[in-house]
Amino acid sequence: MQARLNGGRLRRLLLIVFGLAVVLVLLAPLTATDQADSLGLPQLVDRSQIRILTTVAMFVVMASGWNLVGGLTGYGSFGNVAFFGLGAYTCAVAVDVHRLHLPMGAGIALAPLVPALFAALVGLPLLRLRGHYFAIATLGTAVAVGEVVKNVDYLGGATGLFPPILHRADLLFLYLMVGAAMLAVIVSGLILRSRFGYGLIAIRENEEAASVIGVNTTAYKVGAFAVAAALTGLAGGIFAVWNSFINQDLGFSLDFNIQMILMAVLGGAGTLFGPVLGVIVLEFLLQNLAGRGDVAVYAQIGLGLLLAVTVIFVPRGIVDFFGGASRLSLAHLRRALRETGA
Amino acid sequence: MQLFLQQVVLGLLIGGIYVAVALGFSLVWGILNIVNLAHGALVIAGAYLTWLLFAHAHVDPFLSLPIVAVALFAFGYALQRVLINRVIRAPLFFTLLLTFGVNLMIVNALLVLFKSDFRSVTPSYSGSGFGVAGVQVPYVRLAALGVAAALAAAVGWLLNRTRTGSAIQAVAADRDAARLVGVDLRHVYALTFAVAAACAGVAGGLISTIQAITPTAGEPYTLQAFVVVVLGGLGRVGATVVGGLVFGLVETLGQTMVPGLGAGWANAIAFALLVVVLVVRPQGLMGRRP
Amino acid sequence: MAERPALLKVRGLDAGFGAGLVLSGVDLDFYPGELVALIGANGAGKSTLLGVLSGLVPLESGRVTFDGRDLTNARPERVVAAGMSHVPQGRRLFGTLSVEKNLRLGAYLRRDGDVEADLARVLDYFPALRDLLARSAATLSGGEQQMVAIGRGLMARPKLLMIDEPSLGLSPKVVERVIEVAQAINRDGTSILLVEQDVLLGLEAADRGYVLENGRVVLSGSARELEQDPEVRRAYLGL
Amino acid sequence: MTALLSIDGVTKRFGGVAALRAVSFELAEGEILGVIGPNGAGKTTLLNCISGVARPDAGSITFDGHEIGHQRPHRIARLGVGRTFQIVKPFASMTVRENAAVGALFGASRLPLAGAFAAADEVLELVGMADKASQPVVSLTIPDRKRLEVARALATRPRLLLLDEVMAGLNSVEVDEALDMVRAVHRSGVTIVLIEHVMRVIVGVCRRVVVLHFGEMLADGTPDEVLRDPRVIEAYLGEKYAKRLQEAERDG
Repeated sequence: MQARLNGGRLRRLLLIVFGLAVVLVLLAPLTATDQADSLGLPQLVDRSQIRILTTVAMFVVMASGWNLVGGLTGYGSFGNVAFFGLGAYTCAVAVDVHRLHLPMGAGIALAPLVPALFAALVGLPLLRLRGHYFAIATLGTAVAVGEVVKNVDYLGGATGLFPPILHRADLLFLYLMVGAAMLAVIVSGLILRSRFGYGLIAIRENEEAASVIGVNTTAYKVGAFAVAAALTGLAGGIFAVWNSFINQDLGFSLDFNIQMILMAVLGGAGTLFGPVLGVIVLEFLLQNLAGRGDVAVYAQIGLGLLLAVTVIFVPRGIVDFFGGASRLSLAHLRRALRETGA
Repeated sequence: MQLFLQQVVLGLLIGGIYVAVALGFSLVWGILNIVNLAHGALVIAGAYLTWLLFAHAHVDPFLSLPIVAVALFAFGYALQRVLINRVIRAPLFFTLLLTFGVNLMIVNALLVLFKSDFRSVTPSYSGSGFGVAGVQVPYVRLAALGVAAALAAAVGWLLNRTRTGSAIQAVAADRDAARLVGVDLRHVYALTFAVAAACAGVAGGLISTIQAITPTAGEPYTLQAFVVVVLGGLGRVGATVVGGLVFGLVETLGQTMVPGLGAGWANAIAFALLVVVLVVRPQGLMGRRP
Repeated sequence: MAERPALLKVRGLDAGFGAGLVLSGVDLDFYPGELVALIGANGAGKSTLLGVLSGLVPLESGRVTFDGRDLTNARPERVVAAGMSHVPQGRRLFGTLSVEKNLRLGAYLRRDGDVEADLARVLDYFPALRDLLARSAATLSGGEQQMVAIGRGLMARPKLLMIDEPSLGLSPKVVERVIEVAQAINRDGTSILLVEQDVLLGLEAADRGYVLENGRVVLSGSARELEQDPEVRRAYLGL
Repeated sequence: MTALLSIDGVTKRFGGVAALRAVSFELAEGEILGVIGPNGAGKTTLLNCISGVARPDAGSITFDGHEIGHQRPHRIARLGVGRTFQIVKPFASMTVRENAAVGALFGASRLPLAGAFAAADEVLELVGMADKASQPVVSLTIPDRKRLEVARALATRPRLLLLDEVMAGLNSVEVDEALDMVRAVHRSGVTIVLIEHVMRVIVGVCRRVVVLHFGEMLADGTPDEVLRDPRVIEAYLGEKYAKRLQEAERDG
């Protein structure tokens, strides 16, 4: 029991420190406002750091969304970027002057609906598949949706869509994205502690056992898929107006697709704060790796290496690593290695 | 009618390429139960090796195929032993993440070595072909189909006619029972992955003769290999051959015969086909229930 | 019994999975030419013991020496090469391969010429397999599969053949036939370690026996002694 | 009195092999029925058909007046059918208490979260696992995992509980404890179908026994009748074994 207690107190300590850090980081950008200037407060954060923070918040939404399907329900989807793209295009079409010409708020509100509907529709056949078949079918769906979008003129065809540009709105988009991130974490937290959450975890642990105790596995899986789609679509919607440009490569990028998965897994799939931690660690690594000039190629090789290291050494994620003192020991590491080798 | 016949021929010829690409992919998935997301990268690595031998050493692409095969065999054996073997017993999802990581490393290593501008292998005969009843048949593509058929026959012979092949099939049927008759699992896994990498290399060599290549050109080939294997059904070489040819036909005819679908729809067709096959007949045209 | 050198010696064997030790402090001696029965309830650790001996399952502590060689935690390939062959529970044939290929795979490690002679010998033991050689193993009945599994084990020309619960899922008549052949194989010089949950069956076929309960050897002795032992009769024969 | 469960001509084939051939019997509320037969006799297939995990190819199954032959497992569970698996399927990442609570969240009980954990403690008490409530499933021994499987099924408030070989892998002491548990569950008002392949276990607790042999019903009667039935003796027990069981039955 001793290890568990330490682990418990260690965990709470970490969470408090983590929470404080997040609050501080979120308040710092306020120093960049005119009001702060008039109060003589020093500007702590510059434009590029705000941009990085907004990206971090965006990935928290996507990683938490993926976590509902991949982490909680155990269905490792390889195509959630489709929801991001659909959300982005929905919002872009909604606010486009030549199309629906709706205010930005309406665009962002619509962004989660189309992907959620699409997820429910596509989810029924897809979620009957398992393992490799499910992963590749979702990857295929994401690629196919991207291709369809590229070939439809109403959706801007190959050139893409251009939502109206908002000047000096960095802080607006930062706090919009942070709001979405908080929503994602809160929704995940609520689900985790509910009948719906326990049902999803039961499906992950053993779907047949879950069905014979009365879990409607199809409905629960499609539900998780749709919630993940809505959250990811919301991030896409905000991204479209923030970036004021969206096309197939940006909306359906395989980079985003793999990064949201790696962040959730690296942080700790199936946990509440795992994905958030994973986003921060990975974004920190990627920013520094790519920071060295335009050599994005080395960043990609770094990402590839990180994927391999995570899968082999930290399969259950960083959060689990601090779960209990025993986890930190080398013996645990060696056993993990021995188990996965042939 | 002329156009249709021409498209059927072109469909079969490109189908040969898909067979060559899918052979290795099917082996790794069928035997090691790993979907290798780096397969396309291995194919393109083979293509670049062929280009290197052609551009710098003036070796004819079809003659360099054995060299490419040996090189990729060695690389595949080492890659499996060092990395892939670590996740053999891990949950499926982690094998996907690992092979995607390997894919990123290979593609970007190629980018560092060869930059991203297009390369192509154009031997003297690459443009010519012959006409039969009004249908044009380019030599290079016909030769590629021939090599693909030979490759399929070779893999079939290895699996069904050799001692190593029966060991590989034994491992696929029951891993522990295979160990109980004395099969060294690590060696057989690495050997299987090496043969698959060699097939990918040969497929890459063929591809370099019919299209320009860049380091990132591998991605679609991985996904298409998956569709071909699912279409044909996992398990037997014959199933992959059928899957590859049918896929070649559906893709080519889909792009030219169906109104409104142009060249840009290749991937969309592929994945519509995939989702339909997965839901309607998951074990594929020729295979057994997975 | 003259103090002949033991073919297989197991000392202080501990092995287990996540949920605690499945085997603790197991000692076992096996002399050339014997047919020994290893009996005990389902889950007593019988199959785990065979798994440890054949190298599939790692052991926590203890020593295994076979034919004078130390095989503690040896990889399965070395165990088969040393002459100890394991016919697994549930037969576990290579379902997609033909009966003949299954049998020939039994001799996978052998480089000597007379694999054909051994194939003929196996078909003598199991004549029914003669016209099944081309059939794929998955289409065979339980009894036929058990014969192929034992045949596959024999093809390695082992000094010791370990057979794990041949009676599983077979009708009484077929089980009798399989046990008779096992005894014939034993008479022809191959030592056999027979693991059986059907205690009566195991003891009747064996010279000696070990009784395993909750991972411990609780009783051992000649088969006749064990059949009369009140503890065995109460626990396993429900008498 | 209408039967709680009635199986009528149920047949199930896998490829060419008929795992169940026209099996028919009825079960009244409050009974405790033993289903016995060698491995591969179709016991688990029968249980899979009742619980919806498998679909019968012919025949019908009605539970409490509802036709459940072609219903999906979660619907059947909500009607009040609970089951365990021969090879236990715990929710490994949860604790013992959470496993039981998930049962109470779903099935026929469908309690809210708070109520579910209270119900979980109750069933853990009944099966003798209360002291291990906060332990992770990974650290449980085989007998404890079987008890947890029963507890989880019980937590769904079933009217019919299907137990698939809960005694397999237990030594004689553990079997006696498991039999006490089954009796306690039966006393709490649950109709039970107990599947076993060791006759001695059934004789101890069941008042009625069905014998399956290669998918067919060989016999259906009290343990005493079944022990004397020549077809059962020839096909399944063998002369010596039957005589011993009769002796044990008389002095037992």
